[in-house]
Amino acid sequence: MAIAMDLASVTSIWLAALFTIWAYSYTFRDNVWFKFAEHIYVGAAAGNLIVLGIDNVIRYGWLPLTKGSMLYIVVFLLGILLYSRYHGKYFWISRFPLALMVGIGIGLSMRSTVTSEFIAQIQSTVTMKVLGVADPWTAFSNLVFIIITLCVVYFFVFTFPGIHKGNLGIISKIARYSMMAAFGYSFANGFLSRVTMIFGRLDFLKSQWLPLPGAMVALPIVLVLLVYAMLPAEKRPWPKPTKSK
Amino acid sequence: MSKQEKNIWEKLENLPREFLYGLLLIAFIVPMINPMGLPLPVTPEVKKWYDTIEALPSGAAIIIDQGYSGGGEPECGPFAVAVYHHIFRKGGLRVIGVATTQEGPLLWDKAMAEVNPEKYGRKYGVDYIMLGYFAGVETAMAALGKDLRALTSTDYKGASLDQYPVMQGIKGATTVNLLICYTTGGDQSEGWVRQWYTPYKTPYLCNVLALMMPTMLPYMKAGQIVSLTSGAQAGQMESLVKVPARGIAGADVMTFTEILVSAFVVVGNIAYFGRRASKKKA
Amino acid sequence: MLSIAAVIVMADYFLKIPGTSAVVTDLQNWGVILSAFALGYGAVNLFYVHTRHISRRTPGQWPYSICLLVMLVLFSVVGVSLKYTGPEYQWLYNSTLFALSATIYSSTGFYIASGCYRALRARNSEAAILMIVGLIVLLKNAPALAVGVPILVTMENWLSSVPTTSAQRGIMMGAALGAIALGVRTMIGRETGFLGRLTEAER
Amino acid sequence: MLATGRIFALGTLIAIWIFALVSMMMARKKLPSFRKLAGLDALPEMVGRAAETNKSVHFTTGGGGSLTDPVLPQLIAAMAVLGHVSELCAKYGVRVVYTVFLAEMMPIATEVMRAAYIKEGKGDAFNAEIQVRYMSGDQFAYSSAVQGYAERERPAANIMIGPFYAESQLFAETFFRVGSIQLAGTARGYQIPFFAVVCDYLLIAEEIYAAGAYLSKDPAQVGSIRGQDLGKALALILTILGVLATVAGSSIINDLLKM
Repeated sequence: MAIAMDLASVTSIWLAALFTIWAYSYTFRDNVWFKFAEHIYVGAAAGNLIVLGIDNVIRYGWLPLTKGSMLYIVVFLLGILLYSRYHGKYFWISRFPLALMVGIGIGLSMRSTVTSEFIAQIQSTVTMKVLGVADPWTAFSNLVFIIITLCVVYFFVFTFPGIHKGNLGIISKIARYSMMAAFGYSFANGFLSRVTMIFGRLDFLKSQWLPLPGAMVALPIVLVLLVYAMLPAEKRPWPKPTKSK
Repeated sequence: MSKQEKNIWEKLENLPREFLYGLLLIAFIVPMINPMGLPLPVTPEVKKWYDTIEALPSGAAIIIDQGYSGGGEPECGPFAVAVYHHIFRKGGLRVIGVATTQEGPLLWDKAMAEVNPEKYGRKYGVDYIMLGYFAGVETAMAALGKDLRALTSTDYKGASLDQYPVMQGIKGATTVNLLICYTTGGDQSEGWVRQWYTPYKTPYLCNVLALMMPTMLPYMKAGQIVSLTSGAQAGQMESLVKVPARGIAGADVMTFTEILVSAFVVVGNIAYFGRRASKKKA
Repeated sequence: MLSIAAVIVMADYFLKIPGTSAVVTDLQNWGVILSAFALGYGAVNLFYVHTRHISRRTPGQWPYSICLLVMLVLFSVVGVSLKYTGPEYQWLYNSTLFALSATIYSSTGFYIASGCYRALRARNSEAAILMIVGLIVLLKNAPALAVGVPILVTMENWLSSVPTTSAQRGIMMGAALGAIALGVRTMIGRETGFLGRLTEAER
Repeated sequence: MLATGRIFALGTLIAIWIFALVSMMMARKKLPSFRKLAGLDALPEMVGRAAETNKSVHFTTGGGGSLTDPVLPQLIAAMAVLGHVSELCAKYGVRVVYTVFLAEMMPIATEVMRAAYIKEGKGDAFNAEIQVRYMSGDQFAYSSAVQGYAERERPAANIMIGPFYAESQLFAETFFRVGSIQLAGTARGYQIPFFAVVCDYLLIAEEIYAAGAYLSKDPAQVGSIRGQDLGKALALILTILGVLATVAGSSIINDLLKM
């Protein structure tokens, strides 16, 4: 990393490094540095969304319109109608574009859920072989698989409360236990993903920021300031007239 | 509850989070400063991924979905970078980048800066290209499969596709030999199966977050995905490609932190039962 | 309007009527455009709230509000005038947004760790299952440990492919039915609180 | 005319529609009984606690999705719960705050909440500016803003229903940290575990869609839930028949599903 870098990359790394440290600080305790980073983030994100939003409008609305799809005038009108909400009397007009959006969403949701989350799931369950498999362990696993799937579906039956009582209660019990196993699995597995992510950030600090001139000096200063900011006002060695809230 | 009443078990049960997080940070930092090169086995899936690319004929076109978000870069990025190294070093392959997340093109630039294809003598427009972001996830995938030129006539910087030799003869899924997707979203990883594998049978390599593995495994079992890997396996890919980077360095960290958190679980339970036992005595 | 859009989108998928697929592509583009327009709501709201904080000098808040608005304006101006694929925007993105979103995303790791400590406890039989499965997975995910103790890998594979996948499948099938029934309710205007009820009341 | 490979799916969809519509009509005559959902029964207690401690109630639908996305139904389901929570809060004089991720949810949520306040006769007590707060349209910017909000306002209760993504882990721990009592529910399979481990009350997947019906006891809605149950019966029967057919060496059910 001894290559001389231009000023732009250096400042970029410094900023990114500081924001990284401040953003992590919240996990320990809320403090003013985090609050600063949080507001920078929200502002930047809002700006970013505006930029991407304008890009989307141009790409998916303006270009087709200039290519002659006159129907797209309607959508621009609808988009503007969204803002009728701010009008005292005609605010209800904004429901039309909203209804259109909801309609598209409902349509997409119905068509994709019924195939991929319902039929396809039944299909791959019924093709599991319980007999005629060479390996008895696989056969057993498949059987367990099918039983658990059936039990969990059964567990969600709402309007026939009788079927969860008495001897049939065992089905709900199996369902609950296997769901707990599934949750335990995913919860613990989730940690692995995050480890690689935290590592990525720490590695950035270590191999990109710290080698820069001055960073080794800045790190302790930044950390001390952070700890100071985390202390409750009355415990601070040096009083400061900031009030929270 | 007064302070005297709090016995050691209760204190242990409610360790302050700052203390736990401090331990966790130490578990990150120690192996980072002091890499010990703990063994890192290469799993069959990663090997299969490597072999699939190795087996591609010269001139083959690969479509790559840079489908992760900025937040997921630390996990998906290292694996993607290792694969780019592999592709560009092997040579003779055409890389067509697309993005199903809005940040994709920006992250593609980031990955390219890290890989530096020029180092292997590969040029933009000749060996690789980025077409840009396509909104609508599955609709976009379907449209790309049918005829990508109907969807866009320019690359992500707005230059016409016709001037680039890499795009010659590329129309849709039928003219592409391999599909790769790096993603942090289930909509993407499953969408490509539905929109590309199902209709066109394009061989599909997929790299997801570790926590998405259980949901995605059935697709690999059914043969719809050639190789499914998680970002946490980047170290293995790096050791196969022989470009050690973030992934290998991260492997030691994984061992340390996972064992530490296992210890958290064990200690938490000991404290819980210890307190129950001491309560019974009292 | 709502139901018509929904029916068109579904018809395109299930029936082969010439022309519908073009209409649906258009509709989906419309969705993207309308969402982009709706983003304006958010921007307007942020602007309104924070300019007020600044003009009223809300203690402990107004300096932050200035930062927020400065960033908002900076990003939009640079992004729109210099194109968001340009190097200037890339610089802005890498120094702030990227660093912050990657960090906040990864900080979930800390929360999962403390969650493991506090919540994975064998309080009853259900919690015990959760805890044991979690522990096996944690241990297996330590690469060096998995090499030494291969049984962990076998156990983890089984847990992943049998109970986890099957339970998730059951949950998914139920959820699919729930989503469909809710769609029906919305289409015929019987879902409380979503557009339908209010129009009636105000009429 | 019909797209091959999707005929059976269309048939199933129509069957579920018919189940739902017929059950809705039948429910007008006799309301079906309902299994208990502990999470929803706890709502009055949660709001009550907020009233005692003079703190607010926080509501969120998560940091993802959009109105034109297949996750939309989860947002609609969340709005039904928000309406009910707002009614409770209006009754007890508790402030409920909905932190908004999707800008297009703002007008919808505002109307839902205002209607709830009006229904309780406290229309004047509703302040959209404070109670419907747009945070950010970026997933993690939204998360960090909500975390900041949690730390500074320390709500007594936190209700999270909707399509959640990775922010679920952040929120569950953060609100635990500030001492909120939590009810969480999502139909996104990846995120349910994080809620299950940390939160006090949990709604699993389909339970969030049924929440509106459970709370409102509206015959039409409860009826459609009965329709869902019939759909489940269909799923169970198909699966069992299919498994038996596979055991017997026939692929008849599988072929049927592939139609």
